[in-house]
Amino acid sequence: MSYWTTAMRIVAKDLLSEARTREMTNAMLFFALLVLVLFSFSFQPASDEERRLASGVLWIAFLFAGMGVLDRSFWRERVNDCLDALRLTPASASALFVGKCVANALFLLLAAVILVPLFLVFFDLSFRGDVRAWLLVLVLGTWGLVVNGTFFAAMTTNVRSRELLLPLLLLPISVPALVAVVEATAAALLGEGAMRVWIQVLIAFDVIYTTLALLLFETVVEGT
Amino acid sequence: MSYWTTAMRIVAKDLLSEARTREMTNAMLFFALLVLVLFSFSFQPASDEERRLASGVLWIAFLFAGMGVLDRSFWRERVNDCLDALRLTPASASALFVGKCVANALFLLLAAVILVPLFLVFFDLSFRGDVRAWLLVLVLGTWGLVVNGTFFAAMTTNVRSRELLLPLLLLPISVPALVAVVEATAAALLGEGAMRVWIQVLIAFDVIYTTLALLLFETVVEGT
Amino acid sequence: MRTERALPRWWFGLVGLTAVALVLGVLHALWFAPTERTMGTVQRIFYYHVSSAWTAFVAFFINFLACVAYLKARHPKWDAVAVSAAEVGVVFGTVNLITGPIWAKPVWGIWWTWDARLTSTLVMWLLYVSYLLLRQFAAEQPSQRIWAAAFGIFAFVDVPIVYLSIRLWRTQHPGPVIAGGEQSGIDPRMFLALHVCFLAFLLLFVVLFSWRYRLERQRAELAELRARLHRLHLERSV
Amino acid sequence: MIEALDSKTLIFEDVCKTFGETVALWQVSFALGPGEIVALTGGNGAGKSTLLRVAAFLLKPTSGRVLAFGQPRPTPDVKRRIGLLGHASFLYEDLSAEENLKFYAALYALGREADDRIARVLQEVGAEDFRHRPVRTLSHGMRKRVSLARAVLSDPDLLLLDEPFSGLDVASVERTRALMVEWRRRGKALLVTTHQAELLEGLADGELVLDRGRVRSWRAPASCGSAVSPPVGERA
Amino acid sequence: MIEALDSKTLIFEDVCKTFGETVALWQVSFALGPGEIVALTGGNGAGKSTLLRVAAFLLKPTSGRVLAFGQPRPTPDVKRRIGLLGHASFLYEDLSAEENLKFYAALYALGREADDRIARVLQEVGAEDFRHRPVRTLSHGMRKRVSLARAVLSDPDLLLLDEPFSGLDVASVERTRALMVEWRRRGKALLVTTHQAELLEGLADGELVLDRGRVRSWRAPASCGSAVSPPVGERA
Ligand code: HEM
Ligand SMILES: Nc1ncnc2c1ncn2[C@@H]1O[C@H](COP(=O)(O)OP(=O)(O)OP(=O)(O)O)[C@@H](O)[C@H]1O
Ligand SMILES: Nc1ncnc2c1ncn2[C@@H]1O[C@H](COP(=O)(O)OP(=O)(O)OP(=O)(O)O)[C@@H](O)[C@H]1O
Ligand SMILES: [Mg+2]
Ligand SMILES: [Mg+2]
Repeated sequence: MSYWTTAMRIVAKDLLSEARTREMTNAMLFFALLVLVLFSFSFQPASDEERRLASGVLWIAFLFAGMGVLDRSFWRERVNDCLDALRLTPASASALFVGKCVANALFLLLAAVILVPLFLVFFDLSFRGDVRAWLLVLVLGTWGLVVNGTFFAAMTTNVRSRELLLPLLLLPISVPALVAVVEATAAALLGEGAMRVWIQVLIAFDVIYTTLALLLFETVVEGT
Repeated sequence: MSYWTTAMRIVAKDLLSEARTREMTNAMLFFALLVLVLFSFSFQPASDEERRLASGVLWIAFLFAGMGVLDRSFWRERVNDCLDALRLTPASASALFVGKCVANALFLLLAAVILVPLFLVFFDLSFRGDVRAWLLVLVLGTWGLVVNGTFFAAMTTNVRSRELLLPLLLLPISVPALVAVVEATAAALLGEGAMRVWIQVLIAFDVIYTTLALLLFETVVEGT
Repeated sequence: MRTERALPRWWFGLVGLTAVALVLGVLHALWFAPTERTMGTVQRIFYYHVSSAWTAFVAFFINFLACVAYLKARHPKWDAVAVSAAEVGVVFGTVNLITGPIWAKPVWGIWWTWDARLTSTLVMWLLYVSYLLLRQFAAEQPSQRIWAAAFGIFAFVDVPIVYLSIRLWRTQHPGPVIAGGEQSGIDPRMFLALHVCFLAFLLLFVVLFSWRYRLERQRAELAELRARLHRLHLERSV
Repeated sequence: MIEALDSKTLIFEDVCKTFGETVALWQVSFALGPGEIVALTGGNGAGKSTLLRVAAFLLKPTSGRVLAFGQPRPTPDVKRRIGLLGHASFLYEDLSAEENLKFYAALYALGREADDRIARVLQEVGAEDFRHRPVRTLSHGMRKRVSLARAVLSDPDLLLLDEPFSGLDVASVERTRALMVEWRRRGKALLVTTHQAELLEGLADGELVLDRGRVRSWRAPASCGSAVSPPVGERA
Repeated sequence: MIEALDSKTLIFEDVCKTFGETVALWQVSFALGPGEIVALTGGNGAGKSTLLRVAAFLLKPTSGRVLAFGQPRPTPDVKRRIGLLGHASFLYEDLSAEENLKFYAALYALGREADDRIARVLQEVGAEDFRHRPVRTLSHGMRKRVSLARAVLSDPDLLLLDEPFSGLDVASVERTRALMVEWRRRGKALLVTTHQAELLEGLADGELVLDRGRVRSWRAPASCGSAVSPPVGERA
């Protein structure tokens, strides 16, 4: 069985579990609604300054959803010690890693599909900039977050205080990507400012960390 | 053993578990940092309009932390079916409920203690209005959210699609409280507008829903 | 594995040398260098501000190399190098982060702003604090060192960003004055003062680093002895 | 017959429990009195655990009636008198064995006797040595012992034990059997499931055999053999 | 002696495993060859499960050496040849028995023979009837059967079974014992823990008894009794 097939089996399994319980999808829907309701009281973006802020709000909602996804993603493997069972199989650790990343990225993109249109409609926003470039930003940003998140989540699964450790590691690492996506989104909403440079930052970020993660994953997981 | 002692044992047990793992405290610290970093790029509240907005941002961060607290709070009881064991004991369901509420409220207030100062310092905000009145708002608001959240979380623990149900029920119910806390916080930050009326709304909200929850809790849980 | 009990003589010589260099640095920074035209005396913090940043860069670079070496060789000494460098690096990073705002308040009128340089510096500092915390939290895990090494490599990605941030983006923070191209450049006496300070800080780094490294090795030795003792104890009780 | 039923600790009358399509219990009737041990046996998925959960009022039967201590509903007093050992351990992983018991003792309102009871049950199940270790570090059998301690903490009069021997080592099994004898002597009613019938031989007074949710056979405890109408399985 | 060791499936040399202060395994040495069934017994907390997890390379020993199929590290090929049944079920609750097995079959790279293998192991453990039900609705013993099916899915040559009989009904226990005989015939090495020694009587070729992490006694399988040095417990 090839590397990719293994990865895709992981993705299929996670999607199937999700289809059964719909845990994540619903949690995300909730987040989206919550953010919308809360902000609609105090926030009707009229000025450009406030549109910039909307981009921050959007990404914060997105990130919270993301943390939920990562959390649940590894919960699923911890119930009944399934993670141990995965380690028993001959499947390459990095294929498992890629599978988990892809599944998590899909869930996050799903979150985006729910969140973004709601945001645009409720806050009367529209993309004055390049929408397709922004979609690229979305995908690149999601991948960047997911690669690091999955790596560290896997690394810390068995640490006692992992709930602390995961964000401690993940947050500072992700800051460049976060800045880039927020700035790029602001640029897309306002139709001014450079998206190009932020896309380059994101590409660099993704390439560097994906490479590092693939190189180091086996070592880190087998070390136990 | 009196009603209150039972409730306090629940609180003590949750605090002890938390002291062992520090899961929630850390998750909250993380949320606080995340919100700060994300907003700091696009948000430097200068105008009063933006200060109003800061109150929304603060409460959204707070609410996310709160959802985490509620989620984990019942996870703890679901592992090894401990919730079943609680239902086996003669302790009154409503004492269990009060205990859970108090524990959750304490965790949320802890989140506030972390979040609020960071917010004030990093965004260069200060209370122009009555701080003590605002603290009252904080406590009342927290209680209002927690009472409903705990009620519905307990009610839906064994429902398959609880992840969907919980927010669906919780969100619309909480809207009055949310409006009140956001408006009261804006008033406290700006030093203008009436906090009094919002405090009254919150008191009414808390009294009504606490009474309802206490009256109905036993019925709802025993129904299974 | 047997560490020297007493500190080696060269180390004390190094401490003396460092002391001299630090005094020279103070003299240069406060005395020999000219006062800057627009900013006045506050500008003299510049020498410490920049030297500490550069020393931190050096420390983090050593940490990076040691992390790679550890993953390759799996020898605990590389891990000891890595943790020592990171810890001392965080100390110098802290000096940079403290002197920055002290300078900023009188010059910019605010303590802090979120431009690329300041943010990336803060993030770099946070990363290495996280690195140290990771070691602490995972202390009982068998793969603690491997994880730390992996994270060290992940973290180092931010260091070049800090350095390049004033070159890539428009920042509130002043652009490069050393090796910055055509329009940059400073008075030669300032240049000299800066380099004396930097040298003094580098020496200080070596002193602290070697001390910390020794401590780490001794700790490992102690742990090994403890384990052996525990074993003997168990063998008795069989 | 009415009088006899009145003195019973647990009575099932035509109890059915279905989960969607799955029939877990079908028209189950039997009764259990004080000082009696009834073995509940049957293959995997026969409905034993479901029956115990219904008896403990954790599950409501789809139809039929359950009476514990004469009550159809779990009043606080009834709850105090029922002890359930289930497949799940009912323990908080982050707390130590003793902390778990202290917590439950408070919920059972044991008050001042709590510490004595805890010390006693820990000693009875042989969990004293590891009372201070967090449950998450205990071995399978160690947890099982602590679970058992929790089930009998409130000194209940009706004990519902779901495979109490599985996972226990030989010494613990013997200790547990001795405990059962002791409990019976003290007038408690025991309903015990197990797949190791030999362990209950000479111990159980009656036996209820389930087969895919139906009562295959019901041997009532000798003292009151005719108290209950014959089970459906035999009528059919 | 060297040659004899070469042919062994699993070799433990002076293996110690400690968790902080707790000693789970202390200087454990033994060897297991193809076609041999070794019973691993001992009280609760003796270290049996820990030993199996070390043998499966899930835990690294604190000191000492473990060789499976001559390899000190879990290469993909070694992993494919080891099957572990643990206390935890290793199953995804939301997926059905069959979906679980399909998923693991993919990870074991069973390729085209996957469906046959799955059908076969499901039939062997007697889990065909509920193959399509989500694991979360299965009874305790039903899950255990599916777990066993998962453990033997890749037709491993070294089987590490942690209390395979507990929770199974009488018929399943017999079926499982028959399976063990069959596996031995096919040259597989089995290391089986249980607290029901009688179930392995006449089946096990050797026996390893642990006592608080130490080897209390080691009866090597008859065919190669002298191949391994006597265990520490006997030397002392
Ligand atoms: C407020 C927080 C500050 C932080 C975190 C900070 C951080 C740093 C760092 C990391 C460096 C060394 C990197 C390099 O050489 O490229 C640096 C250099 C420097 N800083 Fe700051 N700084 C701060 C504030 C200031 C202020 C207020 C000033 C002056 C107005 C200033 C002026 C300089 C100068 C002139 C350099 C040398 C640049 C070069 O030639 O490369 N910094 N700073
Ligand atoms: N929550 C549930 N949802 C759906 N079906 C269930 C549920 N709980 C039990 N069942 C089904 O009810 C039947 C009886 O299950 P039960 O757990 O009572 O069996 P058991 O006799 O205890 O078996 P075992 O010996 O394996 O423990 C089984 O078919 C099981 O799958
Ligand atoms: N993760 C862990 N952390 C701390 N201690 C542990 C851990 N796992 C096992 N132990 C301890 O190691 C010892 C051996 O445990 P193990 O689970 O191997 O026992 P066992 O022989 O399988 O017992 P049982 O028959 O109860 O299953 C016990 O004292 C146990 O508490
Ligand atoms: Mg059962
Ligand atoms: Mg075990």
